[in-house]
Amino acid sequence: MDIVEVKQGGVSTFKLQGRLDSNTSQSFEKRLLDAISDGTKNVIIDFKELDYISSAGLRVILKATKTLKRQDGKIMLCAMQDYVKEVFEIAGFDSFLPIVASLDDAFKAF
Amino acid sequence: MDIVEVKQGGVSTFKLQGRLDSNTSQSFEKRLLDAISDGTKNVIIDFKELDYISSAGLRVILKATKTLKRQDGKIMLCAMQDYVKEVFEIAGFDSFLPIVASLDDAFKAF
Amino acid sequence: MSTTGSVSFELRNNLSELATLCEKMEGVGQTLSLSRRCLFEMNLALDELFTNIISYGFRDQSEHFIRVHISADHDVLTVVLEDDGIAFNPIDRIPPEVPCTLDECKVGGLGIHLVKNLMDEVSYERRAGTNVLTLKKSIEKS
Amino acid sequence: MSTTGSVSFELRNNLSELATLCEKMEGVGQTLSLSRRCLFEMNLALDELFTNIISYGFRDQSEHFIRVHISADHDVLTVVLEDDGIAFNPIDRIPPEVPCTLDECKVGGLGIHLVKNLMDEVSYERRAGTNVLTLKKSIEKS
Ligand SMILES: Nc1ncnc2c1ncn2[C@@H]1O[C@H](COP(=O)(O)OP(=O)(O)O)[C@@H](O)[C@H]1O
Ligand SMILES: Nc1ncnc2c1ncn2[C@@H]1O[C@H](COP(=O)(O)OP(=O)(O)O)[C@@H](O)[C@H]1O
Repeated sequence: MDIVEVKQGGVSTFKLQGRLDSNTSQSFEKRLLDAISDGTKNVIIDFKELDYISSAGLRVILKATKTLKRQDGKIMLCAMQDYVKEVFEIAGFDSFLPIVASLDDAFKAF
Repeated sequence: MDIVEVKQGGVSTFKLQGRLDSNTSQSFEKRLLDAISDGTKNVIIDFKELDYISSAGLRVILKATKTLKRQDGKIMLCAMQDYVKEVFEIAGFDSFLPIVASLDDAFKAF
Repeated sequence: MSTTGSVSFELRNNLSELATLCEKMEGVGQTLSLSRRCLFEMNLALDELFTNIISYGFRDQSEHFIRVHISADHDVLTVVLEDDGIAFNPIDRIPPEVPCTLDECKVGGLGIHLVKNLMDEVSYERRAGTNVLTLKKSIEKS
Repeated sequence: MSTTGSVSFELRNNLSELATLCEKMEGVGQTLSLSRRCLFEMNLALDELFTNIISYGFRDQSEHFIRVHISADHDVLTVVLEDDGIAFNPIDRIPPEVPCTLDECKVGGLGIHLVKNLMDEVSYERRAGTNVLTLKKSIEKS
């Protein structure tokens, strides 16, 4: 998996590419938690080019969301393929995680 | 299949891309025979990006070679994948068709 | 005119074998003309189960083989997973509460829940020291 | 640890179905981890036979189905092609003279020659109005 990280106007965007599974989730977790401990409060995760996610990926996003909440931060998820979104729905994560259609929509939320 | 035709120093080079099979051999045949009837005497066929050839493809090359010979022209084939070359060998075409390793080598033959 | 077929292979109990599983499933998907969504859902279910077997199934350090058998017939895809790990019936697991709030939501425990929701049918049998898990899913053609 | 499996499907007697054949074979190749060369040779042999059946096999204008059955076992790939065209045994064909000079070389007549050379074994049977051609080839793993 490739992760492209962009900081802009107080928001850190992580563009995910490829597969977020048990082989790749640890490096993503590190990148996310490093950014948060460096002071990032506003996070966007861009799923546009993510082809695959497993529960190992959900776990990382849940952890980051909990950590951000404790620091009064905010997370937005955007541009998911329909079958990736389905995974969030089955997990019930869509009830507390804001999932929007596009990166633009995600930026507007901050 | 894509065919890129380049004329340079009295030599016409046909770079083949993709599959040369019964669905695509007719358009290649037309391109080749058109060039020959326009006066082209020296032809290189560059196989570098050709992934697939069937007997329909061999047939076109044989026809063009016969036509060229009648007009004292010359054909060179170059840069074949090993399994494409094998097809020419099984057909016995390597005994009368010059097959060289690179486009450079083919140019030098004229 | 449907394509019917089956394939069997074994994976070592190593996470690197996820790539092999994925590669073979892509081949199956292409041969059967599965939709991207259907292939994704199959891959996800197998990934979760395979990862669990590797993570929780074995108490020793030796190499084990997980057998995968996939068959397609009458628009139903059937996958049988066999492992010689400790007896474990995933169907018995109580599902996590869904939907939940962020504070209630516990980290983990989602794998089996996903499998049950993505597959049309899941059945389990312990047979001569082997966990035999059978998954069924109707094929949506792309 | 070898992958075993089989797949069956039907193709219509239309040249456009070559793309379907190729797509399915790519899937088979990926699932079985065939080498590029091995996959190419299988594709070529099937292409030649399929094209011949379409070109020469049917005297009417109706739609026909050509049945393809592929199986892999013990490092041998077996393909069975069945068609209800006119009885034709390709094994009986006298092969073209190879190698030849340009002038001796006739345009055409290479398809069956390629098939025989690319496969390890070819056998033919006429069974109840159907041509049944069986090809065998040992699998080189990539
Ligand atoms: N193959 C298995 N063998 C033994 N225990 C298992 C197996 N698979 C799952 N489990 C148990 O079931 C639990 C739930 O699994 P799962 O729903 O995949 O979530 P997670 O792996 O995140 O805990 C695991 O934590 C483990 O205790
Ligand atoms: N399925 C078939 N049914 C009837 N005749 C066939 C069939 N396949 C091949 N033939 C005959 O065998 C000949 C040789 O076939 P082949 O070696 O593929 O070369 P080509 O198709 O270029 O002639 C064909 O020209 C045709 O007369």
